[in-house]
Amino acid sequence: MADEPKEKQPSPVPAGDKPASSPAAIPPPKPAAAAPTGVTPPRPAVPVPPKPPVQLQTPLNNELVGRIRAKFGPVLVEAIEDRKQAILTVECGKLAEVAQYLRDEEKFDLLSDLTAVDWPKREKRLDVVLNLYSFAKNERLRVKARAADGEQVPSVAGVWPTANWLEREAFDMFGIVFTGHPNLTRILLPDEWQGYPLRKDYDIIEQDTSWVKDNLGIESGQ
Amino acid sequence: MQAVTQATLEFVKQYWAPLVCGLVIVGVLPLIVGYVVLVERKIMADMQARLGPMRVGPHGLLQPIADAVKLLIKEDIIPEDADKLVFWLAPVLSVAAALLAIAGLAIGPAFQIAKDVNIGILFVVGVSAMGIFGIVLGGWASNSHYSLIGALRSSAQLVSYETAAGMALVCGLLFAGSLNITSIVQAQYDQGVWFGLLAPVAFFTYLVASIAETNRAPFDLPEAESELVAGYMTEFSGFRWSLYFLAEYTNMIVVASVATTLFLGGWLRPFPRTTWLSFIDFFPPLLMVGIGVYCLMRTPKQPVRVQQTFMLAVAGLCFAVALVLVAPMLVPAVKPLHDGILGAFWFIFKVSLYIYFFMWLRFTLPRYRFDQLMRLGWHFLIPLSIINVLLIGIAMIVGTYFHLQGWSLLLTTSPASIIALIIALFILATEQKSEPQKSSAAPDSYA
Amino acid sequence: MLDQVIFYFFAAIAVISAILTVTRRNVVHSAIFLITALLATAGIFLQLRAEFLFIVQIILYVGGIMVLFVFVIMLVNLDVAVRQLRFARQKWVALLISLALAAQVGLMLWSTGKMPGQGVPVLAAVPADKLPLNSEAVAKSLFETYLLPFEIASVLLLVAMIGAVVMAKKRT
Amino acid sequence: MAMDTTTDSRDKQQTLLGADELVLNMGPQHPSTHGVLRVKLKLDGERVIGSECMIGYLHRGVEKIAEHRTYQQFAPYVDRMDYVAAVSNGLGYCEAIEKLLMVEAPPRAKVIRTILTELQRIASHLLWLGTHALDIGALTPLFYCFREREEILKIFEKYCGARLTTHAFRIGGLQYDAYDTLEKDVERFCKAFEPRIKDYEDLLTQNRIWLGRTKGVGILTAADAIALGATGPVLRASGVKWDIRKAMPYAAYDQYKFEIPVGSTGDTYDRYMVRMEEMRQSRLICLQAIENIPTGPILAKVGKVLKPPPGEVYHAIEAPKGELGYYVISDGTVQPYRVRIRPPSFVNLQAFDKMARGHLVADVVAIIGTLDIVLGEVDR
Repeated sequence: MADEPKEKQPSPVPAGDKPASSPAAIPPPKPAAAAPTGVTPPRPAVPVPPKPPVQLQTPLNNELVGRIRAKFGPVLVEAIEDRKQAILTVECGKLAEVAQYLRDEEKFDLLSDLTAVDWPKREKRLDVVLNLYSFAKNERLRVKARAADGEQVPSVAGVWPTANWLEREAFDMFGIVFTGHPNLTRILLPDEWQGYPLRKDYDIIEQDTSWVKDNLGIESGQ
Repeated sequence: MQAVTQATLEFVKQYWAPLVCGLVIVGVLPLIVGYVVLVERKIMADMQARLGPMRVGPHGLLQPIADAVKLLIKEDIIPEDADKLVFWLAPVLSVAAALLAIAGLAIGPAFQIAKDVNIGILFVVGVSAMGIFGIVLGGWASNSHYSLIGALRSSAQLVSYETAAGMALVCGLLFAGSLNITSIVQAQYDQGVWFGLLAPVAFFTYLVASIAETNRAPFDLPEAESELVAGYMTEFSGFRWSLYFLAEYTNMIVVASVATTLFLGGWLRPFPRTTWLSFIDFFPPLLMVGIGVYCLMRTPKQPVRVQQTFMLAVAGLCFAVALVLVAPMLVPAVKPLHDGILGAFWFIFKVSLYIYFFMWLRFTLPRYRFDQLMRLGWHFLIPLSIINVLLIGIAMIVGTYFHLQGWSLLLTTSPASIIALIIALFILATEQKSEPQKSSAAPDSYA
Repeated sequence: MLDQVIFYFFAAIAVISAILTVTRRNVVHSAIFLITALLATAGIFLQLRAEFLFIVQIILYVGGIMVLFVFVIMLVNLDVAVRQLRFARQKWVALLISLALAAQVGLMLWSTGKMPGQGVPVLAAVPADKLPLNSEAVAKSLFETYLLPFEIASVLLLVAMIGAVVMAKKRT
Repeated sequence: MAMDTTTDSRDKQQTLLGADELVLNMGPQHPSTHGVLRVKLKLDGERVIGSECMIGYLHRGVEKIAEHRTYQQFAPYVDRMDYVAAVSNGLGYCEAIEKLLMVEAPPRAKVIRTILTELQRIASHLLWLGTHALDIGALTPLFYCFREREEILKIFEKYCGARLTTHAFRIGGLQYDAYDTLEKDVERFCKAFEPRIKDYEDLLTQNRIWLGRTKGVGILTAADAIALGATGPVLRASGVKWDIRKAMPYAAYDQYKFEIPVGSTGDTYDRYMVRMEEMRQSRLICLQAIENIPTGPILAKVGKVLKPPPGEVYHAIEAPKGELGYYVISDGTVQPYRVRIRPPSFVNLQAFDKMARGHLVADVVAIIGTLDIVLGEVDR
């Protein structure tokens, strides 16, 4: 897990230096290749570097980050700020421990959302994203964990019961396996469905034709 | 062979009148029920700030007929795993019981099929209670969970509330001293006061219990559509479903008639023995004239010629009824029919008011939950009705001791009612005191 | 004549449905036939101008007891009941008892015919309007002639009722 | 017997009079599951001893669609999620993208957005009230509620031509300016609405049956509500005074005075009272807002082609049903890289099992109603 964003992370990796070199220039190539649909009208790769003097993703170094770093050390892979939002990236295997700490010690008692993002070009292609909220501090925090395809992610359903369905949805749509989840089954799609629709390599008109044929008795749902 | 013909002849000679009446009931009651439903929809629409059926006939006056045709030509669906025989039998049973009960009723002194039946009111109550089999068996035969739960609820509910209703009837019968319907009304005439006034608690108990017995809101749990889809009727459609519907509304008419007979003075006009109030006799024809005039006023506003004619016809009908109602008072030749005609009017009028009250409740109140319904029945209504019977009995003994008659009987019965109410409220208060413990236990049952 | 036709009509219904009650495999069907049998009996009461008994039969047996019967039956797993063999052990006992019963009734009927004045008293046909009012007659015999047995029975029922309540309370 | 058809096979071994554990399937075509929710209830008699919600019957893959549309093209899609509160959905989406673009809507747009969103909140709560009351057996409030909702929809229609799926806002502000009599219409509605709320309350609030059906039913403690992620009126009824409009003001909410109603026990009755009070507060916000609608432009300078700088944003608003969050990732192209929608109904529905256990089937209906879910949003 030590190897972090191999190359394409939309943020400057170094924790200390402020003026990172061309941060926005890096991300575009990956999604362009990720969506093979051909629906994308403009080729984004060429015209992107729009000379943004404003650094949107800046390293974050506030007290909270300090405390987490002190407690977990290298588990905290990265801490950045994007448009005034705090974003922490933690090591995938330690997600549950960090979550427990954040809930108990830092009072992030509401798990607003748990979802995932697919970055197919990256070595660890999946991001598990937790959006937390603290009633006490009136503050939001985003925690991310990067997981390779098929890698097991510890479930946070024991920390926030609300993660139960949200993790099921992430499993349903991205195929992320959460260990320790009480009932990890598909939630929105039929149980027998093949494939994970929100992955970037799942085309928008793609579907599980055999399921459609078996269960609906028609050739195609399109 | 000859014996058979003779027996048949004898049978026909003895029973032709009831037979004809029976046929008339079977033929006309569906129509009446259809119009009761229309009236209900109209009242509902009025209470809910809308118009209700407006399309078929002027102001939807032909809607029941259209509905009936629709129901008759609908596809008849029998679920595959249903018990065919019972599925067929159940709605018929429901309707048969309801229609049979009508036979015991008296719509005015002149219109009664089973005349002077010794057991009068008991017959009506007993026979109409048989309708429950239609519900239970229908729910069971459908082979569906919703139906079954609806049927179970229904039978439990009917059995529970029948006790309270029976006790309430006993109060009225204590005053009447007879089960015969004519004698009951006659007793109210002799006393000069309705039994509903002498025993208001019993009347109230019967009112509540009769709503529960007819499965009407707020006690319509057997067919609570938001929980059980349509309860025992879920799997029924078309004609079978309409039979259940017919039974339900007939039952409404039956309980309303029983209540009217026993508590509201039957076919007597208000204050039957107060002669200076005899002008009340002119109320029925005036009411009909009023409705007729209203129809006339609305006639030009109808958009289509057919609807105008129809409206005129309705107005004409109202005037004709008014004529019939006024005739016994003006034309000496038909004077003997006075009681019969006006009695029928008053009876129907009171029954309509009673049913209107049912509808009013339905559109106002939310639905009880099943356990609450049972608690209300067993913990409140039944004790109340039993205590009330005891107290009314004592009041009557005291009344006879002091030779109290008519309105003066109120001297003894009203304290009895008040005591019964106080005891009932006391029961209710202790109920509520013990309730918090229950609700606090509820969260613990979360697992 | 008409009375006889009606009597045999009801009697036939009663007997046939009684037989069907015990022979049907489906418990609910049995219950329906039992209801029919009870109704036919009620009809015979009515034909005997015992209106009060007629309505009591309907209210108590049909409207009360049978409703509870059906209620319980519906909660029972029917498939099990269908699979179970009927008349398993009681067959011979039942046959014996019914034979004994039939013999008794037959003997009674036979002796009535033989020796007038003994056995079942046969009521002379009384015109309907001369009969005392039925419910009043029942009330008189219950509350005057047989007051003590009636009260004893009431107390017994009360005890049973309280017992049932106590037992139901204990469970919860 | 009938029960046997869907019970577990082990019931077969039960004795003749054994109390069966009944599995009752409610929905997806049940009249009171508010759409295509399917609930499997495990019953002991009529008591619920377990439940499972089966959702997804209305799944349309909205999040996938978003990745293949431009930012503007996707805006109408969000209206189809919570279709009884389309304006709120649109507001959340537009503000999220604005945050991503780092632009801000002009003040006039903000105020008009606030007015319309609050009207939408009233409309959504009205629909909830009507159907909830209908579930509990009160027929009449439904029609009264629809009567008032109709007035709101008429205002929407006048404003943007649509009644339900309005697509009222644009990224960066508004497409249409307020029509001439908007203030007057809103004011008239608000004036008429006050006595109407009283009508509903007369019918229900003190009604013994209503109290019996809602008090102590579906209790959700504050701790449970937070742990289960419940937001909106469901959370507030449990006693947590948290409203995103106050906590993290968006649109023009920081300019107006309003209260956050909270309940105490977190039962169905409290949720009812909270929503009723919220309607009153929304009405007050509308009245304050129409007092002074600033003049000026209605659309910020955003350009025809939106290419937000790379990065990500999570923006949540207080939709009628709870926290409606949009988590949008941009990769610098015209299409979002990922749009995640945090639907309040979906998360709130998760509390259903906790609330329903130990209650009767009739309460299940009340609990589904009190959660105020919209399946379009649950399934997306």
